[in-house]
Amino acid sequence: MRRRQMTDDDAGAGGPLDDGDAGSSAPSVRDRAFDALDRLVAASATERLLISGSALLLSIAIGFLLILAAGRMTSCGSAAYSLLGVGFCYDPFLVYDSLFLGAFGDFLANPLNGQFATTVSETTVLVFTGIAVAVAFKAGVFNIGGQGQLVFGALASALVVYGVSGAVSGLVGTLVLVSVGLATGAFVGGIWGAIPGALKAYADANEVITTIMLNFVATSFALYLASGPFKDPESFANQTRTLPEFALFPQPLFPGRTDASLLALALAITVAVGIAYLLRGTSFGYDVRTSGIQPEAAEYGGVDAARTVVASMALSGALAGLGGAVYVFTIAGNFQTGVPDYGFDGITVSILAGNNPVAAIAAALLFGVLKSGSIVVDVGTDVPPELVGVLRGLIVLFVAMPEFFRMIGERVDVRDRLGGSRDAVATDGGEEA
Amino acid sequence: MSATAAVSDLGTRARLAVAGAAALFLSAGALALTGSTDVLLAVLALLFEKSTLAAALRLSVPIAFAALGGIFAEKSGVINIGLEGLLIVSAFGGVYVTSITGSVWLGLLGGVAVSTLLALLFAIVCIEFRADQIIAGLAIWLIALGLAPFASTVVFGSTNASAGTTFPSIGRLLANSGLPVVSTAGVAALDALAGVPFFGALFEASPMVYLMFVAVGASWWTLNRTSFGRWVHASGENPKALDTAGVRVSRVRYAAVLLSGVLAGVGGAALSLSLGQFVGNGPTMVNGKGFIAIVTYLLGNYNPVGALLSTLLFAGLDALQLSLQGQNVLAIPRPLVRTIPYVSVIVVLALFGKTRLPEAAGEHYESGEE
Amino acid sequence: MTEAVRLDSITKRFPGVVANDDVTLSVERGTVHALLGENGAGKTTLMNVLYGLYEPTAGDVYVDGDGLTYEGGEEPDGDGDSDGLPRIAEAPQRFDSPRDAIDAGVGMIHQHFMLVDPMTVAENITLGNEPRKWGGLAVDREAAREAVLDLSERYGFDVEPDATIEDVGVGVQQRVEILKALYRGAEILVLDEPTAVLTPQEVDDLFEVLDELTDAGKTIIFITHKLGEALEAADEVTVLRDGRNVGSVETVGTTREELAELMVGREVMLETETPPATPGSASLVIDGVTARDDRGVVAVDDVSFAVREGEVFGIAGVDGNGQSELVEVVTGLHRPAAGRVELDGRDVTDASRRERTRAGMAYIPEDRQERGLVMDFDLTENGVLGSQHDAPFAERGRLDWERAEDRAREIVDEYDVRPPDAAADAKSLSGGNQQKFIVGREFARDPSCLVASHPTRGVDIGSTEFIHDRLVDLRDEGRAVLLVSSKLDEVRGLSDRLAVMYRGRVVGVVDPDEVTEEQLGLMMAGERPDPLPRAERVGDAADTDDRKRVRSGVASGEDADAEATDD
Amino acid sequence: MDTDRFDRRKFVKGVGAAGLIGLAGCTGGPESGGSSGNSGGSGGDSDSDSEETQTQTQASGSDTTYVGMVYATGGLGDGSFNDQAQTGIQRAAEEFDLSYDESEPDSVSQFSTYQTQYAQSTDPNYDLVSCIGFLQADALSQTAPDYPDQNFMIVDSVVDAPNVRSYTFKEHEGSYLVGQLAGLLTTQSFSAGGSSTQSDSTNVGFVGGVEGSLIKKFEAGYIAGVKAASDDVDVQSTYTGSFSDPSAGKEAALQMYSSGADIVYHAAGNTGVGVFQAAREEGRFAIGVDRDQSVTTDYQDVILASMVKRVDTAVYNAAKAIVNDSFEGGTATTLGLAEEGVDIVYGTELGDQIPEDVKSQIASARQAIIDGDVSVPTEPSNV
Repeated sequence: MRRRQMTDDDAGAGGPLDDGDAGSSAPSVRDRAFDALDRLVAASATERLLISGSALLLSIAIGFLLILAAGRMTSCGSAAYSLLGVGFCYDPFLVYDSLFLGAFGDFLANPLNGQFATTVSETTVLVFTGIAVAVAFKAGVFNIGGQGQLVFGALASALVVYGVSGAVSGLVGTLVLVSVGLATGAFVGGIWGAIPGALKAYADANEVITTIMLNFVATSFALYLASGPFKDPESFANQTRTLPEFALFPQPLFPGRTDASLLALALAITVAVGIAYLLRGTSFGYDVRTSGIQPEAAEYGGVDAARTVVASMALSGALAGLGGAVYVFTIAGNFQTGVPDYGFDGITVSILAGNNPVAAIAAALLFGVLKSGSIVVDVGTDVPPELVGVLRGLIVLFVAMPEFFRMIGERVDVRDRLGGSRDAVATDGGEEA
Repeated sequence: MSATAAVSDLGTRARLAVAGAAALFLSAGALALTGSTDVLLAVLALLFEKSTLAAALRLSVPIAFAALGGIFAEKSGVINIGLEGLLIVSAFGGVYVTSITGSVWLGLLGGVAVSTLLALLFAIVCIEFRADQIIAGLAIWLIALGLAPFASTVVFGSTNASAGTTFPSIGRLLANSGLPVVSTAGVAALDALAGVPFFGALFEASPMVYLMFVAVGASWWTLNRTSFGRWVHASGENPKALDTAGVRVSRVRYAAVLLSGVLAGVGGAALSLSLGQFVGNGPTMVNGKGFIAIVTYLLGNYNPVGALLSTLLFAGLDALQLSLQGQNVLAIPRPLVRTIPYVSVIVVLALFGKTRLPEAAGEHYESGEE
Repeated sequence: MTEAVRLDSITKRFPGVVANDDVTLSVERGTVHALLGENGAGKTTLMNVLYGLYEPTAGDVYVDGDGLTYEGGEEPDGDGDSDGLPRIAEAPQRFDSPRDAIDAGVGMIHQHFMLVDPMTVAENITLGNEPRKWGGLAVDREAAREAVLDLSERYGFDVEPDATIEDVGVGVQQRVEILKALYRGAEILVLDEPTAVLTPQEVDDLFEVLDELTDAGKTIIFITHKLGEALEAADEVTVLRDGRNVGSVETVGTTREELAELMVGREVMLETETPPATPGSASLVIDGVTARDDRGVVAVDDVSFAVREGEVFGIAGVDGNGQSELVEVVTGLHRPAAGRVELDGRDVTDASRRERTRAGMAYIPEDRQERGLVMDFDLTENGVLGSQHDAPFAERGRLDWERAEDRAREIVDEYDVRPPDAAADAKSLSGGNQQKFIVGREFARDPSCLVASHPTRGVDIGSTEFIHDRLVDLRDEGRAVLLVSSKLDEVRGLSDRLAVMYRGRVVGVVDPDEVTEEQLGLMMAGERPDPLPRAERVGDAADTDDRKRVRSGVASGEDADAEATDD
Repeated sequence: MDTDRFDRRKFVKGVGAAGLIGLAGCTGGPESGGSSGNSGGSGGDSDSDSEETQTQTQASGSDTTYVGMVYATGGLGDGSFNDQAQTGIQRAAEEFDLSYDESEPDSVSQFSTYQTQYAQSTDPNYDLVSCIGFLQADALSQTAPDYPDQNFMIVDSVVDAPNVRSYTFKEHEGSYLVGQLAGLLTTQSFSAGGSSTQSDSTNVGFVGGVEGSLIKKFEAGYIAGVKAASDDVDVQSTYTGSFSDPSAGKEAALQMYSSGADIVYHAAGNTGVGVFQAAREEGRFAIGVDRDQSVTTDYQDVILASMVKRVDTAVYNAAKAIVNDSFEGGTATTLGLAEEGVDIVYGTELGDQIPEDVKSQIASARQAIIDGDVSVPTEPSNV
């Protein structure tokens, strides 16, 4: 266990150095050591941000090269971009311009433009799946099953709301239906999430595998329901009946759009902040975090490990299911098979956010921009939009290796002159996962 | 030979036996729900069709190779959850190189090369830069998921690509081998053996199926009988013991992860080149096979032979699922029939979840670290 | 005599810490040299430098290493060497890795054995130097077996080459480690705290082995913090303090006191004095507890005793004889296979950790960094651990962080935790300070019963004394204390009654003031010396007529089997 | 043309390899002054893309017609549906002063964004947005009213808006004909190209992609055709659950062949390639879908015939109408056998060897459907 290094008996920091009369230069050395550690601790949040930012920049830089390389591999009439006298078929600046600015549309002229609406709606769902994954991560469980939980949440809420929608109407109807729908989505997603939780807690089944398998099962099952018993008879598509307009999330600010709701985004942000509070400010959250980073200590502290795993997976599934319900009430308007990979994207969101629910809002915005922008890239340039997928992978890769950035940082770090080893610096490495 | 010795490892054998029984029991239970012994008999008949075994063998190839790769990496202490990604890039690489050179064998090498390169990246990130292995593996998957269709679009103009050719059959290989006796006698013998019910499938399989058997045997030998295998084992169980014994842990881990790249590369290229096609839409043609591979080697308790058997179990269920649909044996909607292999995996995992991971799996090791 | 090892002005720095400060050390060939010092004095670091695990910041290493290496599979040529008069290297050597050190003839037996548990003895011994056949395509397992049998015969070891490491005892594992080094042609053997996990008898065996080895011309350096062992086994002792060499002395003509002073840097009281106890009624009752460990092996075998209010009940024994499992059963971390645990008259056998904490049980765990503290949490958060659902910190599921911070500050002040900062992460504290914080937190529960498991393991002397004093204070307040420690001095000094565990059973309960070290040693090896200096029976001291007191009397050494069934 | 294209693709790929090794290599990249670049396209789109690239840089203002293509989620290179649509727009681009941009959404929820992107684009200003696939219907029924001045077309579904031209097809009718072909051939001894039917079994198969009403039309027509040929023929149906899983397609088909099927028809996009592969390995036959797959794939030795669905005609006609200013928004056309929207096309290699009496029976069935004498079901359960 590398976290023990700093205090290991012979690594030097313990023992006699605490003795008042050690009499050598040790106290000052020790003080400096603590100073350095203090700074490190204080810096960890900033550092996290720096690492995420650097990961993003580095990925963009590699993507830049990739675009150039792709531009050499294809052929075209005239160079779209030239560098050092070499022509390239794709212009990386144009691509990034389309990707990042395209996602905001003509924001200055009309902040409520359609492309920005897409960005908002994608971001909203990603906040939910992002915090879903983050909650599980915090409890030390890796929930790859967000997709399945989202699919079931979406399907259930679409069905239930359609079933109830005959009974109510108008603004009251909207209130009732949206709340019922959200509750249903959360409930069903929660159940579906609790299954791998229980399998892990009571049968020791690796959750990475069970959640992946359950994704396949959920997708197939949803296909069966949406193509069979609950199929919209009017449509060729495997989908449930379209929900009436009043059953959808109100979208006061995007006239003419049914898919983007700032209210839904506000709900997502509220939930994210709420989850952050839950984790930090409640006994349950304390249990979750403790069992996530140090299960033995949690057990010592009276945390019921099995129950916490199940509870946090249920919560995680509920959040993903909530995301599914929001997807239905904003983007889709019904349940249709072929739900986009929000669940998987949630993993990247959570990783980029360092599993912090509030930071997940920013990370979700980034991936919302990427998703929305990739469409602009596809339409506006010749560069295959799969590029965005590569960027996503690279970002995750770099975020996974904070040590890389620390090592770069160390090169210019004076503190390091004190000693030659990087062991001590690593003590807070990989704390979350 | 090696197989018998390996299976004599009681733990593994018992696990697999019970796992197989459980899968059968599960299927039987599902059938009981539909309420007919005719159905049960029909299913059993299908299960012992030669074509089911043939399909299981073919479907096993990419999974088994990836699983072998996963065993090496994880036994050495590096959990390689990026197998899926390695399969994806090698599936594309195989098609790409084949389409340039016109040779599937060069294509196979190309797929292996691409996959090994990506595995190298993974190894550097995990070993040199102490990345969290799970997240890095996930990143490898995501990168491959973007990169392969990206490259395919750049080179072929679409996320789907055709190699134009596929692996020759083993019979053709023999016939073209240029060895007069071998080619004629071999082909005749194969033809005769292929006529055997059920097991005949073993004698008319793709060369990749035979390569899979060879790879399983070789992997078993490497892990259990060579120094390198010992080192891999020690590196995953107690890296410090290996380090203090004078073997560089990081080198062993590099070798093991690269080996996982090579093996997964064979699997991925075999997948695409047996069809002459790369399909890069959505989850790509690999479609979770890398993750299934992880399940199979966990179930096989890190034993290559065990992994092969559990791969065959899964692939067999998948093959069975397809024939159940075709022959309309079950009165269950088709999308649900398709979930049989996945549900079985979950049940089996729940029953035998207690896989003992190598002690140091997932942990970074650096020489000199206390 | 020739020099086998010379370390010249070694300095080793870690970020912010100097672990070795200009240490010079010279070891004669064919002798046993003890490296003595407290925990954290830099002994292991120094030896890791010698073994190539660490690169020294400054200083040179010289090792007598000519012609010592040989390829795996061949026989070692240890015996003949003394005539060849190998000389110490002229130029300083540079060991970049253990491999270099091994090649130079240095072998190291670490405190935590460097063995691969699921592999066999022979596989472990030959690891990294496997004899091969078929052009390297296979390990020659027969040759490996032969080599191992050969070696163990030569040095009078008794090991079974095909046994799996996890199935053999600690003593055997240690021999395997030594064989591993010998197999690699080690002329110089470094043993890091080799006796920590051994019974006194096993220690004697080890020392005999060391004699055999030096007779065969090997050089031994052994690291210890135990004065007695250094004096007994070594020819020469070098004392390290604060990373510096404070003196080397021949064992002939030196005294314990002299060495102790060198070690600690001031005169120390080797004995803790405790005022007599005034025990009350039984608080914690262990009744016929049997428990299995994770592998299903019986680790605690029908143990019964009672801890009374106002007494420290000590449990001594070599590590791994069931103490850990017993403590976990008592504290609710481990479910017993049979038996009952009662706390203040209440059956808590099936109670969870949380319920036991609420019922007044505090627990200082054996491993502070795994269990006792969440290393990535700050002290405020750690101060809540175990009480996160209870008043005053929690109210209807909400945590009151202000109160938590106040509590952490109180602990920090009262227990002199440094740095005095409730916002510091637990991992940034030294081991002693971490332990003090845990002690403070558990005491702040105002427990009726405290279970303390190795409360001073790896803790510096100052903190140890402090923690000892607090334990006695708690006892004097009339609380029950169950103390488990493998440090004999500690349990003897603090306990009012002392039980010795061996292989999951309580061998006997004795009066720590009466019992001799030799008797304890025998008990720790599973034997019952006669006559046994019994502790007073609980039934005699406190009110009579209570079933469980009779039972605890049973545990104190009378005919356990006859009465244990009487329920 | 074909060989020429192939060579250049080889060249481009070789360049790609070079590009991977050394980015700054002097090969590939922009060709000086040339207009024959090829930024992609598997189906002979040699020139169009580069023109389109120029479109991006030139100011609009000429009379060029711009078309935005939003493909179905299977993406290009599926060898059937999307590629067929692409053929149509390529033909239009060759014949008219027309330029187009292509996009391949990968999920249903993206359709509306893609449609909107084209609709609101001003550089260039798209004259027509072609929406390929019924899954776009919901999105389009919301997008179209928002952009009343933008012309849209949709294939495989009807969107009721004045600016949308809808085309649907009677896939079941065409499938009926290939079903009859399969039914007739399996009952006799037939061999062609290295494949033959098994004389002792009368058994055919159908491999579908994802279950859905559209694919079921193929299945229903096919089964009806088979049964019309002979009541004794069994039809096995399997869905792989994916349009892009050729290995599942191959396994499904192999299962069918080994259990006696002689001919397998697929409506599974890329998954279908596996069906052809299986047919070749087993020495049996297959039937292609959407386009003449004996031309567009390398499996002419096993493809008896294909059920073509003239998505290309629909796309071409709509584009042509825009060019000629005769676009009729708000109308829906259903293209069946009578309208030549669907048909059976015999394989280039095997077609000649199919007995004439079989062909004439199929021809008369075709006529019967056109005349309304035979009504083909659209649901497998109604067969």
